[in-house]
Amino acid sequence: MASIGLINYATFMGTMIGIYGVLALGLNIQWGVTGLFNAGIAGFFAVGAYLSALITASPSPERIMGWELPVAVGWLGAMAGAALIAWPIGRICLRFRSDYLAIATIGVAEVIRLVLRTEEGLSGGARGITGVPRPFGGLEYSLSQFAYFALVIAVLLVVYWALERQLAAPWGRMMKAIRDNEQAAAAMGKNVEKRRLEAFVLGAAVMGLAGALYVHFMRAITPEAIDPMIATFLVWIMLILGGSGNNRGAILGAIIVWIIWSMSEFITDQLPAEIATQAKYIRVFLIGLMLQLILRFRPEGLLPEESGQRTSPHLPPSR
Amino acid sequence: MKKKILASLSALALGGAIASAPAMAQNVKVAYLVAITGPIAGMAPMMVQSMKFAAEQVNAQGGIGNGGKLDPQVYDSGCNPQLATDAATKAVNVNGVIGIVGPSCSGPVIAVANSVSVPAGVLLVTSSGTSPKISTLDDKDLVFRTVPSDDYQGRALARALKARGIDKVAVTYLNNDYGLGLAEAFADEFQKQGGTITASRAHEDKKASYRSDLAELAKGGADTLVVFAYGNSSGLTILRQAIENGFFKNFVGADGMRDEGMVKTLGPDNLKPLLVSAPAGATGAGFEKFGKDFKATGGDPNGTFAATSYDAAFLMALAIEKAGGDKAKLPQALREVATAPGEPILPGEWAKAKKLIAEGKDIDYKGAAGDHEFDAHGDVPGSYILYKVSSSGFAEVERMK
Amino acid sequence: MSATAARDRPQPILIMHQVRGGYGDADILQGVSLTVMPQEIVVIVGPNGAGKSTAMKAVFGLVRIRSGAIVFDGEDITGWSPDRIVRRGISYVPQVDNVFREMTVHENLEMGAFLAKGDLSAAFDRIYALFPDLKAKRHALAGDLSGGQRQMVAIGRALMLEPQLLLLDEPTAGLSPKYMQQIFQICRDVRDSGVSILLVEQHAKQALAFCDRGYVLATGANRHEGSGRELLENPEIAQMFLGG
Amino acid sequence: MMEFLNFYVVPGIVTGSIYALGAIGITLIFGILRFGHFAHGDLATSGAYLALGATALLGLTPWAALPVAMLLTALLAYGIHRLFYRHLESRPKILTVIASLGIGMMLRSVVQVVWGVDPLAYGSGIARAQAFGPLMLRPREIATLALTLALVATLLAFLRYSKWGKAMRAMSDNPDLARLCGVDNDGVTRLTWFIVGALAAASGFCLGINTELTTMMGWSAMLSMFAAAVLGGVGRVEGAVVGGLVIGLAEELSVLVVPSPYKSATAFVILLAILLLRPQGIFKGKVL
Repeated sequence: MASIGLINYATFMGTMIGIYGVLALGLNIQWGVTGLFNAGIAGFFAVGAYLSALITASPSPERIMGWELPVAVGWLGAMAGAALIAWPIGRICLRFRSDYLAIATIGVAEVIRLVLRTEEGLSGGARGITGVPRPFGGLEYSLSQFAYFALVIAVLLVVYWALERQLAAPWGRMMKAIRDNEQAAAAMGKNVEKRRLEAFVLGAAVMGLAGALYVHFMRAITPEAIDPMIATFLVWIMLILGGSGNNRGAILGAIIVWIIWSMSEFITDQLPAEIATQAKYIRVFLIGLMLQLILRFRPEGLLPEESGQRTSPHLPPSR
Repeated sequence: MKKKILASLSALALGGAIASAPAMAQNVKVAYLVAITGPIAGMAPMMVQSMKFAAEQVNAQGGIGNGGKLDPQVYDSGCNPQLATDAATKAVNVNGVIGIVGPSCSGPVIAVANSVSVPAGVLLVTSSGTSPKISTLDDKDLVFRTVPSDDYQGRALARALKARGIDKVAVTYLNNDYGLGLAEAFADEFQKQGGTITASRAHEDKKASYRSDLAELAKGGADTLVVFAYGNSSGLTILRQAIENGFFKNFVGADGMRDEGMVKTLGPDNLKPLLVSAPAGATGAGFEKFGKDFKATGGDPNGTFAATSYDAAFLMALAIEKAGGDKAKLPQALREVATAPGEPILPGEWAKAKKLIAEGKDIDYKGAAGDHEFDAHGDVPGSYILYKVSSSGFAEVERMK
Repeated sequence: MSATAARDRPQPILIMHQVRGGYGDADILQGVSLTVMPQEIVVIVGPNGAGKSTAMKAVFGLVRIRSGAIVFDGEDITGWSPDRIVRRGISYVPQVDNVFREMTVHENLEMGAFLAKGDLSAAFDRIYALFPDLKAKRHALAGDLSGGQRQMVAIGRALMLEPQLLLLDEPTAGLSPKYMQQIFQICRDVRDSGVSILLVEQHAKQALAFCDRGYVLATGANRHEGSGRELLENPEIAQMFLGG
Repeated sequence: MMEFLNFYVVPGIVTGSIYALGAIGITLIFGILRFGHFAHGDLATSGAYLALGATALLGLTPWAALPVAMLLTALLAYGIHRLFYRHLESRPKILTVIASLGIGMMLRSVVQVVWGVDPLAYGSGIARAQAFGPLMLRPREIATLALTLALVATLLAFLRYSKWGKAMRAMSDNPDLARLCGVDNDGVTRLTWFIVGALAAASGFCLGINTELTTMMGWSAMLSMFAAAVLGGVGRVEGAVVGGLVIGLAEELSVLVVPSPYKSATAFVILLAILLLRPQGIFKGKVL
């Protein structure tokens, strides 16, 4: 049934876009609003996914936890866990320019991946965790997919609404002031480092939530899901394309990039077999090239930040 | 592809009018999900080639049903669950495949089964997902594999070594589901048989040096090192550094180490002390026939997972034929064509199988990688051959029990 | 005009005429005019935020100039890039970060002559003669020197290309009175070797006492000018900076 | 004791000198151009594969192919700068950092398309160690160490004694003042990319000849190289060398205390510790 099939596919794609949209919103707090370069999104995503899985899945003799608690508890746990990891990293690295944060977050993601792969008693090791419950998972396939899609979109909207409120509040205005002119903000007596740490931790919590949304959608998680390309780089492209500093831009970026990423396979499938294998790599190349072109020709993204305070697009604090 | 999307869209507009056409009069789509990119990308080309080879044989010998063709669609599962589920969703929902061969790697198999194929009622046969966890999935009998669980091979290898009088070994394994699964099963069985494991250490791949790892492993005094890794990755580096530095006298590996490229790189003479196990056809006839045919088309029948991938693709085709293209009947059909009793069918004997199925006779596929007598979990018991390195690649030493 | 202007000289080496400009959209300079004669030390003083340093940077092409003109040695250099101005014969010593801290004294001087071709030994001899202290420390890292010595390195670096005009931005900032007098003495020596000097000073009293001529800026525009002594004796200026 | 030397210290030093060659490039870019170059690992990968290409196409021995690869990679690095980074120069540096992450991905996928993803090697067979007293060394290890030593010595001499080397140091030390002295910014940038590209190729080549060539080799080594650069002090060539050796040794020795899979985490832990305790690094580098 082609029509139902297409709807199913659209539902799947919509769910993935929703999850990536939440990731992009999390990155937007860190980079778009505060100018913090987090290159280890995958790590916070993974912490959220694993924690939510451990909280909600049934117990297993091979690993810890498995508390069979409600999914909502898992989500809260995911956010708290990711925030807890982000805090010390932020404490150490936010004193420096963002390059250091970038390399440190790459490292964090790598260490998290190593721990999750190695510590069987904690995370199921290389075999991961299966049997993670999904809200509405008992329904018939299409219906269950659609119900979860609706749930993810609802979460996305709640996160969006909460962040918009936060940005409109004095906190958000202060963050932008710090990003655009740190010296001036510091001179005004604001505790710059503390505010930036708050933004970093908040962003990480949102990324953890995205991980939780993901794990309940897949009903399982293995360390392979923590791939820098899929879980970090794609998110960066989404935010930069959509328009960093703008929450709606982040979501738009998630929609466009995931559709391009997913649809491009339909095109590479049509290539002759000899070059079809290569085409998968060309796809990655083109994504990288897309980033270069956006940075050069439309650095403000498709939906630029609205506030007129900024003198130039993307002006993170410079030291 | 545009056309396909357009067609689907028009079908949507027409309220699914096209979809009601009889299934067997036309081509049957199956998805081949292979990790073309990602960590095991090196094995992918031979896996794809062997799967496509199976499809070509089917189509050359009468195709599916009444003049239909098998239409395989290759997707990249990237050894990554996000990519694999995305690909599987596209395959099932957009391209309308009725069965999935693959995906590669156990993580993606579990993810695809959980979130796509089982909920959608699509048969999945993986040729390279070896994690014991796949056995216990709540899969409504929709998940099968032509590659034995790591559990079997690890145990068989342990028994074989013990039988050869090796009592003391050190083990190093790649820190993923493949290496871990093998190492655990091996250790359990080896110790049950009374052997001693002096040291067992996991390692990450892609490191420049494993010499300190090797030194640690060697401290226990074993002169045999068991390496559960891939011969085109860390396994190669570890063997090279072990031989160069004179660690251990003998080396043992599993199917991941049966890598022709590794032999070429290190030189067959240097690898004399290496023994590897690999799944084998129970009679050997299946593998021989597949090997001869596949080589003739430029394939490497010894390529990692080449034989299991061929079998998975061929079995999928047999099941579709048997089920008359009915998605719901596929799992039952797969069990019927794969398991005894029945007229034996060897790899490539599509025309014969098709005729027998049409006559309503029971068939029993004896594949390139084994007999594929599926158990209740959809697993196959492994039968294995122990190989040594010869100047022309790998030579059989003995069958393992 | 002042007494020094009575000397028989054909024309000023530097003329800054009604310059307006700044860094961003706001103009800090609201019409600054000044002249420097050959072999003359001219000092710019004024309260904080008066645009003293900005006026000097405008000469060196580091400020966006909206209107007005800068003429050096008979040539209009308005809007030139700093490296072109260096080649033309003006050297500039910034107030802070004015040495290469990780390089030796000798290497600092070498960098000053980066644009020069050919043998530099004569230039080194000249500078080391002017700053005997530096010769002893020639292989020390500039970052390890005292503040006064560092200032000497900076001035020495600026003199390597034998400029006609030297721009000094608060050379005595943060120095002890002893070093301050030493720097002023160096300025006189430099002037006597044939180089004109334009400097910005925070220590107005001491600077006006030693300079040939001075300008007082306030809110980005000229307020007073005259010989050092004239300005020192002006009660309004005394009120402005010195007494209060 | 000898076991400790041969199997922990020697490999640590060899790996460390490979990291050092990479870290020098990172530290130069960090110091002179003032951004973290996240395509550096993949630049090294490209260099390693270009050397492989030179052995195949020109029939050279691997060591003869190295200069060719260094030259090509130098041109490649400069080309990347011209095509991509240069346009971002007037923008906040962090944009160039993001761009470099994408460039790394692009380089990797080009290597994957051209050479495939199977591991490759410069030659076949194995090289057994020769005994130097109790010390066991392989020829390629001696060559790696000698090459590192030669390249570092040449670079240090260049930076110390040549006019353009001094200009590079001046740019790294105080870019505004360097411009006031009339140092040609573009010239120094160009020169930096040439040197960095050549060193990256040497690093990738040494990694390849001591193990195998894989398309992910550079990316995997990059964290260690960055840690080495920060440890030594950003902008400090000699610091990068010491940092590289420390990280290499620490990784090898880490298996004595933690399970082997955490070997890769060693560099990260050192990086965090140095940022926490002494962000300017051993040799008092810059802190950006």
